[in-house]
Amino acid sequence: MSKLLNSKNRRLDGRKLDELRPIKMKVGVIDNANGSAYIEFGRNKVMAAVYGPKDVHPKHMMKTESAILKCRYHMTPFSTGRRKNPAPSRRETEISKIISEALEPAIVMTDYPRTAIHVYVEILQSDGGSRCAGVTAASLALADAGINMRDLTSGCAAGKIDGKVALDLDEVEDMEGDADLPMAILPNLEKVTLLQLDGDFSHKEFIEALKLAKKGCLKVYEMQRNALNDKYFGNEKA
Amino acid sequence: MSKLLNSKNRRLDGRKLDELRPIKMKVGVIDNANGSAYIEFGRNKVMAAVYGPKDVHPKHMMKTESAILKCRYHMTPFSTGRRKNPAPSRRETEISKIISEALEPAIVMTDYPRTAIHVYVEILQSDGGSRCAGVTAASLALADAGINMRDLTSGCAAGKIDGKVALDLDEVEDMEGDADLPMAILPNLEKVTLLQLDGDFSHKEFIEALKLAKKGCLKVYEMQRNALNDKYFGNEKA
Amino acid sequence: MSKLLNSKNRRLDGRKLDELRPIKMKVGVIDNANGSAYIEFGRNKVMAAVYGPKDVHPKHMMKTESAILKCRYHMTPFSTGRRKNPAPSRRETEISKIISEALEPAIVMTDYPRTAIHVYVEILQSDGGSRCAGVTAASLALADAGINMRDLTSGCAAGKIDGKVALDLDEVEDMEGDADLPMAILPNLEKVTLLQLDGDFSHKEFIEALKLAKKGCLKVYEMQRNALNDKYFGNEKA
Amino acid sequence: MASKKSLVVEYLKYEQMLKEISKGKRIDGRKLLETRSLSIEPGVIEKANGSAKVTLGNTEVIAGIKIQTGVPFDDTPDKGLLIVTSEILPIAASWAEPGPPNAEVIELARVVDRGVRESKMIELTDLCIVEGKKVLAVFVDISVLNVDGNLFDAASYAAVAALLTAKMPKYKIIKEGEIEDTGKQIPLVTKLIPVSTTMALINDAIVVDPTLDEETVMEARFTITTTTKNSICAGQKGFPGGFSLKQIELAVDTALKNGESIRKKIKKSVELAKKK
Amino acid sequence: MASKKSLVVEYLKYEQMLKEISKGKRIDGRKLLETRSLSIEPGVIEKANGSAKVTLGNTEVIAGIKIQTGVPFDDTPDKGLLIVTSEILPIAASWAEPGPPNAEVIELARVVDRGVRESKMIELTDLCIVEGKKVLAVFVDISVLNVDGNLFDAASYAAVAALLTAKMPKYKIIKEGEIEDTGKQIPLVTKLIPVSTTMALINDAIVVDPTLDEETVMEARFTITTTTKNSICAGQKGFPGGFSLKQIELAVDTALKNGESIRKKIKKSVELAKKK
Amino acid sequence: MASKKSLVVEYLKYEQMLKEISKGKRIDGRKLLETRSLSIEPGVIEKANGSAKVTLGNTEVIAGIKIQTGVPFDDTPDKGLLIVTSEILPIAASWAEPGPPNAEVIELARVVDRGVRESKMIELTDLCIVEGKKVLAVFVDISVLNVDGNLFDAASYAAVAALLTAKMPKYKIIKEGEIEDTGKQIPLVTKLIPVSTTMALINDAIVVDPTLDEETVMEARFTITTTTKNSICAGQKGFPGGFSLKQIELAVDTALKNGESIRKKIKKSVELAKKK
Repeated sequence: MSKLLNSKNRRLDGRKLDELRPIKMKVGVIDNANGSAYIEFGRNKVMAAVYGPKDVHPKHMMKTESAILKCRYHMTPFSTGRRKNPAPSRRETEISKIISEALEPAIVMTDYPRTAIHVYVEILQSDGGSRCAGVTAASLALADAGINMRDLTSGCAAGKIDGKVALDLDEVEDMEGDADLPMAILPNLEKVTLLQLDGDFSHKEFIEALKLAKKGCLKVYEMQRNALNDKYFGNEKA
Repeated sequence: MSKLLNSKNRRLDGRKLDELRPIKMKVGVIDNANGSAYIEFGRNKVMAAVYGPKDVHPKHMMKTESAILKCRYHMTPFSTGRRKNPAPSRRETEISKIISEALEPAIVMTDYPRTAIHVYVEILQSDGGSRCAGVTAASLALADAGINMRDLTSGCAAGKIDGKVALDLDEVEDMEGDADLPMAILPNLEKVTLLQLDGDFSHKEFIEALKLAKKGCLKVYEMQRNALNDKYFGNEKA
Repeated sequence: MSKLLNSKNRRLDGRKLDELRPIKMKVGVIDNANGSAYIEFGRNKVMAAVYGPKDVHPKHMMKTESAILKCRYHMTPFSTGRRKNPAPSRRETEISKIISEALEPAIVMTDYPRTAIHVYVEILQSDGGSRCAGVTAASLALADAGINMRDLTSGCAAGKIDGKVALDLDEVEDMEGDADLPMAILPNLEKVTLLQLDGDFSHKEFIEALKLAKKGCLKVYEMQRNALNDKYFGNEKA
Repeated sequence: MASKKSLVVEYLKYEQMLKEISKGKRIDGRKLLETRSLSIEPGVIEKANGSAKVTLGNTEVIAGIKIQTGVPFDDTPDKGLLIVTSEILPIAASWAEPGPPNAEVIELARVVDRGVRESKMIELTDLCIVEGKKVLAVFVDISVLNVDGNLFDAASYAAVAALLTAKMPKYKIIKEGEIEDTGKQIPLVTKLIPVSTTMALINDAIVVDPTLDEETVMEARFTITTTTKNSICAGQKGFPGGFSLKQIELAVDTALKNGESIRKKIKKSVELAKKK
Repeated sequence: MASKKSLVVEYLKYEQMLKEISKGKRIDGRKLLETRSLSIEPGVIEKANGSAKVTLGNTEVIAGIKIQTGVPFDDTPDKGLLIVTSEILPIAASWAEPGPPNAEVIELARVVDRGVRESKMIELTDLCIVEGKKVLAVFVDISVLNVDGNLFDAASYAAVAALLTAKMPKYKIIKEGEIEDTGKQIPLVTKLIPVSTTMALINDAIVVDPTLDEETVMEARFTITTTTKNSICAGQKGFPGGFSLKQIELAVDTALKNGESIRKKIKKSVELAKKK
Repeated sequence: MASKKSLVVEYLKYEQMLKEISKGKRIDGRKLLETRSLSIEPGVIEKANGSAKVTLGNTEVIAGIKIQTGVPFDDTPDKGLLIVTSEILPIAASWAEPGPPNAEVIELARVVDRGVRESKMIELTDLCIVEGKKVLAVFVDISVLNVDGNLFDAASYAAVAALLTAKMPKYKIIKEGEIEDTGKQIPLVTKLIPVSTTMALINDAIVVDPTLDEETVMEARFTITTTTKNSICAGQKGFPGGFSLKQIELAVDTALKNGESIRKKIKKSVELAKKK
């Protein structure tokens, strides 16, 4: 019987059920990029960069009334437990798509007609929750690139381990646990723009997890604001 | 010693040497397509659809004096005994080419300059003779799409089993038999537009098989006409 | 202990340390090509052909002030000890690049603006030193195509076997030896345009090998001149 | 997109669609949370280990099952393999191009896969023959024959009905490491029945089982797969729009309710097919 | 297509070609059913297990054979493998691009393969080493060096001559499942010699061994492979035109006759090569 | 190329760069044979078997090591595998496109590979577990994070530092042919330390460790990898220009000297990392 919680409902790494892993964020980390950010979300290490708005290739993908968003979520071969084959996996293709769809509603796409905005998310190390860390980093990179945005996109998962709803599962909890619910929201517009689910939730647990994930996203949003302030207004915290 | 014929020259499924398998044809089966048809040729189940005439991509393939014909013969992964790998096989590439070349002489290509006509043949279940079933279905789909045609293309194979020339081999007969001669003709123009051969024929047997295959094609042609009449003039047979 | 030299410093095939393998060259061997050449360099058998100057595809690769050079070094599946997989290998991609870069400085690229010059090197049989044989054949093919050139490119390797610096290693010497230094030069411009190295050289040995390789290249250059004379001035040697 | 209609007609239709939805109705006469007519026909591909053709409105899909021996993954030596692929056949729509699957098609296969896998419909340890060496691989290959919206649900129902009627080869172990196909076929053991429900967000309203026309104007999509009237096993939000928490709660309620009704239809079609 | 000629010259030549053919002649002086000069040189690639260079008019082709161990297919555990590939090397024509083979090149390889395979020239069961585990794989790789029409026949003759002179490694079984290369080479056993004859339909006439110019104007192509003066083992019609039954009968007669004559040439070249 | 600068500024900078170099200086203040600031940080990816991040001026690279079991090549049954790959991540430059590696990136991986392999830094026979059946495969995967010239050296230093700190799984043989992972990690044994030095030829002068701006105007590039102050193990000339013999001799002298100094830095960073 897997035991991810001790008698006091503490998790293997000592966290409470509603506690996030330690998170670090830094904006402006890639010299060549128009915007970039680095996040550590527990042991996840993620770099995101934005290039653009720039010309669209191939031409027929250009939209006359708005920008197009091209997003790639990619794992380096050394980022996973077993080495990841460098060829793009179906999983990466799917996550690229949903991250793109989670970011787009936050961007004022019509401000950049006939252009492409390229968002690249690189997972340098993954440990459960890399898509939420990735979408969060990507949103910071977009802001850093000076792209007009209505809101940030802030990501965080909730899940279920040993029968209890818990925030921000790590890899072991994701593998051995009961369910996972990765989510991302636009905190001010109050919209859920990324939502996936796998595992086994009762109706009640699902609602509980949904609300817990939202709380997590809001905490992540605070940290995103701090990270942007750190870069643009220099109020670095020691 | 394989025994595909009994003492009365009856085949494993009870057919006589010059007998076709049961054949069903239906025109107009894909709602979105410009033309379509479904055929059961024994246990072969084949769907064909036509899209076009439409714009040519990439542009440099466009012909100023006639249409171009693009044809794909494709087997679904579940259509074969062992699962077919979804990647296109060399066999499918070759058959796509010869089906295209069997259909083209029946089409008035010069009536559609600067356009492409797309013909798709999908093998849902294969059981020997799927290329002949496919070319037959494709020709019906072209007619259903209202493409100007000089003739239909009607396909049927002959072969050799247990030393005897026979019509329309099924999969077991093809594998265990001596030779196969898939063919398609333009019945009114009296042209052979598809012809392949593998196995072992004497000169005499070859000529015999050729003539038998032609008879099969003519029967298939009759059924094609009936199927078109069924759709366009409603004389459904019970 | 591998023994590539006998007591008199003779190599397995009887050559002295500074001796080339037997070399044959013939210019003008592919009827369709604008220029072509065939070389046997020991057991290496190499064919090279040039097509162009011709239109550039895709267009965006075109240079308005000069030609572009496209070079492919390719091994036929039967050219190697074990069969070579027909898919292009990373090794072939690298060698294509360095051969292209070894040829380009000899060509008056600005004489052919907005065009592409295609150079194809086909290794029909390889036996150590095929890149040097390839670049040598390619240079002859360029000359045969009438492309304006400042110089020929002449290739030859030196190496180290059983601790001694030696000219023009064959496959066994390359595999069992200590080091290899493939090189190509522009003999009149006195430039090294191809240089690679692998193995173990002391500083002194490296300088020695460098000079020996140069000597080899100059001998190859003489043979290139003869081969061109043979074709264009008919002084065939019996 | 359907190819035979003029752009003006299309535009007028979209106007009409949005107007109707704002009044709680749909242009094909359905209510917002109503699905289209559904027909499920298992057994259409006799040579496959299992198969089903699903017609959902004008959307048509075939799923075929092949069960063959394979090698387990290093980290799950006692588990069989489940591989789900999908292709929008080029016969299915004018814009469907042959070739390697694009992101939309990969997502389709992965969402169907997630529903089947996470429901634990199939116990993968049941598919082990020789631990670490030989297992059964269950291939679920989905071919879309005609596209008129909501491929996710049509593909999912076809896959599930095909699995419920699937048979697998029976192997026996002769001696250590060597196995033999007995030539017999036994039913694939299945447990819960996962049912997906896909909803579109149009003009701030949730509509169930969207048509292609509705998908063309939807802002976002949400698919929820349930296994019982109180259990959810998979979910997937798509398209560049967002849902409020309230809308997500409505969607889940709807999926649990619709799931029960579709589950009955699937069971019925499977029972009918087994009687034949 | 040859690259060095102007379009006007090409056009005039085609006119001339059609005129000559209507008079039963060809512009290179051949009769309709006459082949070009043929040279077959086995053994050109010493390091291969077998090889041959064929020159047919200006068309030049090399085939190389490699024979290596491999794993048999599940459904033919006692049979070796025959794998035929072809490439039109980019040195061979201005329009030949490097890259994965297109449909024309795949057809070329498959028609050569069919001729060899269906003739039963090689008994695949001879290539089995350990049933179900280890067999010999015979790779026939065809490289086209210069294109001037009728690649099918040139490639086929090169493949056949290379196989007739091929040697294969001799393996012995040490203990169950383990084999050892003895280092010895023994001749590949071959039986019948398949010979293909390719014909073009131009202006309703059949011409044998078409040049590239003739292929540019032909309406249809037909290749027939024979194994004796009375046996046919393979056939392939190509190009978007059609033959009458009469024309097919003429083609078969021609192929049987031409086959006998080419078969002698192949045998002679192989005998010469073996004496060396 | 850096994307944020106007063409005119670029052009003026190039003029300036050439002028400075003709005076024996460089626009970033370095001398011709001087390298940029170098930082080496091993252990940045804790879950890898080894890793290092290298910053060389503004160029940033991470190398990660994974060591897993694999199958040896037929012709080297007693040797483990070394596989080096590289990718210029699309975050690293505006022109870096995702997708299969192009010739430049393949060359980068192969030159790093050659340095490591030819230095015999790793004894591949140490990686054999069961001869002919099971060996360890050492994957060195290089990800470029930011491009500002001289990727060859940055990638090489990252790969070498990652290997020097790598640990590998310890296997034991249970019975013939069957192995078991003990769960323990032991250090990868390494010997000599290969150090590459890359030089650019600009205006007939050799400059060490070129920036991206310098690479944009260089005529040729030369990389030399040394293992001691008197041993050279690998070399690679690139770009369409040529060197005189004199220049090559200068380059080799420089590489041997620079190699010693970089080798010390690598050793120091590795020792520091091991103490942590």
